Amino acid sequence: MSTEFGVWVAALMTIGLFSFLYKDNPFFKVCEAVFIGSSTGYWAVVYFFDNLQKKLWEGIFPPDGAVGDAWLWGGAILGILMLCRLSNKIGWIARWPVSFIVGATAGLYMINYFVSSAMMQVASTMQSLVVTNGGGIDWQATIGSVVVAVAVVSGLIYFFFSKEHTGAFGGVAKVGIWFLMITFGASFGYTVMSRMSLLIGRMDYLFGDWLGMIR
Amino acid sequence: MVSTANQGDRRCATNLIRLLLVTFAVLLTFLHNRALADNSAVDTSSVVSASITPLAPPTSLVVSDHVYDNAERLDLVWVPSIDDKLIASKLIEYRVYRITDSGDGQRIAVLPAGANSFSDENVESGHQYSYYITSVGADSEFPSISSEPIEPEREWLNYHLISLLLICMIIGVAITYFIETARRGKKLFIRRIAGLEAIDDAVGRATEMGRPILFIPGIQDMDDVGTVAGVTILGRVCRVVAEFDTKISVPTSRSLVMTAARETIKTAYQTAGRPDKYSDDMSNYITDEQFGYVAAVNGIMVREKPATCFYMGTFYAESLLLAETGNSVGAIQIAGTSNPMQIPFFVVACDFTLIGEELFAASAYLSSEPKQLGSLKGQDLGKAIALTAITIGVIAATGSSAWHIGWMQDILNALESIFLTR
Amino acid sequence: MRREIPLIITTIAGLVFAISYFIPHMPFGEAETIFGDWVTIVQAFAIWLGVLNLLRVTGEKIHRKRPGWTYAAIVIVTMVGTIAIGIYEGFAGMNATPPSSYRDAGTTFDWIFQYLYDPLSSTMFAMLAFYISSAAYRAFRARNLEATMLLIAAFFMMGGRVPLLDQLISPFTDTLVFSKLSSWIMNFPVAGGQRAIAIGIALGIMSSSLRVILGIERSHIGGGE
Amino acid sequence: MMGHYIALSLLAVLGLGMIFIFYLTVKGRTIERRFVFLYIVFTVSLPLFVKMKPPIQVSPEVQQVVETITSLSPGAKVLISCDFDPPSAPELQPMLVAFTKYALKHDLKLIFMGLWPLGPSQANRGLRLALADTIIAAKNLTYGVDYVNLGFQSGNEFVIQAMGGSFKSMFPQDDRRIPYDSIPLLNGVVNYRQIDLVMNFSAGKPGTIEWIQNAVDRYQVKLSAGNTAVQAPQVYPYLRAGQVRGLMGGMSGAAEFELALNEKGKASSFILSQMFSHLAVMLFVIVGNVAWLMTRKKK
Repeated sequence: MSTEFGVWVAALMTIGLFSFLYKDNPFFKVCEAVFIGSSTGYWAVVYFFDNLQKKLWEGIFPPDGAVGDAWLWGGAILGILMLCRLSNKIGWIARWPVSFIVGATAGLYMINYFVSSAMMQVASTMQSLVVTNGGGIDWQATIGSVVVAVAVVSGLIYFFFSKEHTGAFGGVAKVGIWFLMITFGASFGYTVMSRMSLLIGRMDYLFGDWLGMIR
Repeated sequence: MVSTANQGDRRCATNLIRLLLVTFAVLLTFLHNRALADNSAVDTSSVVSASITPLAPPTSLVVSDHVYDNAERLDLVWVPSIDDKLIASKLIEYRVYRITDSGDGQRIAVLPAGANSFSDENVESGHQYSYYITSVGADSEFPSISSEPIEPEREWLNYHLISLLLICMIIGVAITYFIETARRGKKLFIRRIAGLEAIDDAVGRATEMGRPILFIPGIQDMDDVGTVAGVTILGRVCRVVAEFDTKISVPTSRSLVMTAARETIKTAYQTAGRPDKYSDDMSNYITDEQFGYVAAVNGIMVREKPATCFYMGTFYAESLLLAETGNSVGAIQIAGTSNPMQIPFFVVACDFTLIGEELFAASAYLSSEPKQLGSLKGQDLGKAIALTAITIGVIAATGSSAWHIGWMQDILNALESIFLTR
Repeated sequence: MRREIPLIITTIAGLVFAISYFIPHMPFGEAETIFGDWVTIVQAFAIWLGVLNLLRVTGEKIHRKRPGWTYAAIVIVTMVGTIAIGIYEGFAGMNATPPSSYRDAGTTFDWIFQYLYDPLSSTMFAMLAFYISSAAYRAFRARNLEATMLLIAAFFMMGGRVPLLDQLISPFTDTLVFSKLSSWIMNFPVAGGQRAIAIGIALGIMSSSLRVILGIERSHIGGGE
Repeated sequence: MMGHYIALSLLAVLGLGMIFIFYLTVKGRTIERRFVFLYIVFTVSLPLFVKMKPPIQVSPEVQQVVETITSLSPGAKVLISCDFDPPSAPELQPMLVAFTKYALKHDLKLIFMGLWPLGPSQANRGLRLALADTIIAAKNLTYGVDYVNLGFQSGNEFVIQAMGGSFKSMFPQDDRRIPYDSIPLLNGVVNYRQIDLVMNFSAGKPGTIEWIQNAVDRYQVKLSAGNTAVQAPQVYPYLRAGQVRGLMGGMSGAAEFELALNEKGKASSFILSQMFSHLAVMLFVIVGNVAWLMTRKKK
């Protein structure tokens, strides 16, 4: 069993949150409050030093006395305008920095996302359906590339809204929904794996780090 | 990149310029060397001891900025050393040295004998670079004259992205065009969406059973497109609800969403001719906190036992918790979300699920709002381009690799040069 | 004015980032760098806005003695405590020789991270494991063809990614059939399906970004036509 | 062998429990969710006590990561972006630790950073574990020369983007507040061009996909990645397109990675729990559906 004070605190906090699974209770609520408080505080400190202090303040006033970057003032002003949201009277002014962020994100995403997730994906789908190796046909790879091509095309057709899903078009769309379901099924399986990993991590902490029952 | 002819022209022109520059430089160096020789000035050979064979350094080194790039490349050309011979050459290799901002020379490349050009792709704008090249023999190294310092430039157009720009423009223009068309009142066709008929049945069922309907518009704020689509669908649901006179409850996790929901419900009741039946209690704000909101909604479900639950909007981990509770109280559940990670949970726990973009299509279909309809149409055009390109590309790739058909390879190359932006 | 200025800001910020992809030349490349700096700074301010907001909301709760105000008090105490400790230790470490970080092992702030923040946030998400299990038992039904296909794919994935199904057939064969099958599903049908989804999403993002930049979409500044 | 028997008897106990649940469910008495929770606690924790070498095989996508890493020559500079926080640590931390150990043993130069505020803390924890390794401790590595932690910077994908121009603009000082220019390891490192590989450990957004969009496709960076299981399926199309070189998905990916690099760690010892928990979920789905079909037929 651990003799470290911190490990005990951590273990009790873990149990406190898990107690909600049985029933809502004051112990859970205390742990939840500590969680909200400590996490908000943690993030605030990280942003304070790594950004506001290190980048903004020392960027404008370099510690070695060099000339600072005057452009950073723009960011500082936008940031301060952001804080105006706290006031009901001049809260509307916070729309300026918000517009800036929304616009910048839109601009960056519009092209970058399009390049990586559309153009590059279209380009890399243009593969030969028949894959040969040496003299003969590599059947495994051939089936694979046929499957990829069919999945992409039929999936896109399913999400095509300008034409009714009838006839051959409807048939392809049907294949599309099957591939989409396989895709979702796989991500479902992976999600289970992820969540279970988290639980295993916690259990390992309780039985290993705290109680010392696992070596 | 977009047309090979164009590129050829350009290359031709640059080569011509380069040739002129080189000729000019050769002349200059010649004169310069003559001058040096006349003054019998100290040159590099004096450093070299008599025991090693002297080698002539390369001459006429010209460094030029690479065109149409983001200041990331400088091109070097030179005339090889006269000792660089095909047979029995004493010259083994050339070494390229770079001086950054008048610092010390740094070796950046070693090239085999016979080389007369090099591209340094490791430069930055805002720095001055000059270069010298050495002839290297078995036991000696002789430097050329350093080139003039040059700074790589950021050009006006990143030329190899021109096809990307074109495609972006086509889709962008199409979207704005369709939005405008829809605004002018032209009807744009959108296909029927499977889950939508289920809405009427589900509302009818709640009426028969005399139990309420629960509508969850996601946990995001009104700036999220998913939430907007959810609230739009709420309008349609409410029109049926008003006709059947069923009870509806819309708990929200953002106060702005509550305001929007109330407006929507009110309008729906007015449209259905039942403004008297509307009350503000139909939509309530609960809390911004994710799990707090879920706990409250689950409480509502267990107490009121709704006959039908709608989940339309943007959902995260709560999708699972909501759908499971709804299932356990025996509700018919209809969901729609664009978050691919949460779709699986809705598909297996709900009776009907609008998958991904179907949510937006449903919302555009129901509201016929120009903004939504136009975007959807523009995106469809994008998909049509992608589909065509993939189909032609796959056929061409198959033809060229399996049956070695030459022109198919050309088509494939052309398509790849358009879509591969690297 | 309250509406026009934000619209202009949105458009300029968006255009700079979109155009500089194609035109890295002055002034776009430079503007992109400067705007990028600004974004990071505004985001840091947004975090502090959240802190101040939380202080205000919980403070009001305590002041009015609303239900659960004691828990609100715990929130404030832990938050202010964490911030005070972190900032004190950060500045102390800055002036020390050799300089150290508030994040280094052995600081009180690191203690808070290791024994409060870490276990609490991990546990919060670990709870989902329980909910998934109970949903698997009570809600996940093969109620139609689509759901059935989804569940089957999920089955192979759960059983194939860990050596589970392969262990079951190990008396008969040594080849890891299910592990290979799950890898195949991921690399071909799933990669294809995800690609179709990704292309769709990319187009969607493009059109909504375009609407934002052109000022057609205005919900972020309070909506309305 | 002993472990095998314990595992089998465990399986038997849990199996009996499942049969009992099945019996009750079919009888129409859906058991309360608290019992399901309890059952999961047992399935997850009991295997933790069993020491058994899991029969895993390295999958091609993990193999690709290993090949990318092993192809680096000593002195190569690797940028490691830790884009995750404690909740995802059970999946990603083993990958980070295994990688760090391997890299330090093979004299790679490591530059850590984080796009998530808590990423650098995770990096420090991983480093602490790796530096405690006897072989690595014997090398007497120095901070700033062999490895460095740049810390966190806010701005998500904008940071990746800006680093394409210069690292220093985003990280004027490292985590210990030493100015960028006075760190020997970073001497000559201007931007991605001086980096031989970017390793990304990602639990969401910003993460691998943002690195692909803003660094790989724009600045031709070489990228390998470890992802949480939730995130991994979304990365597969990019894996096929060659935009990312290799992918480790979730805890099983981590276990395979540990196996391939021969750096046994946490993931390998967790994999049995993972197996049992998956089995439980699969059985729950079957039990629930069978009972559902039977009651539906009756109606």
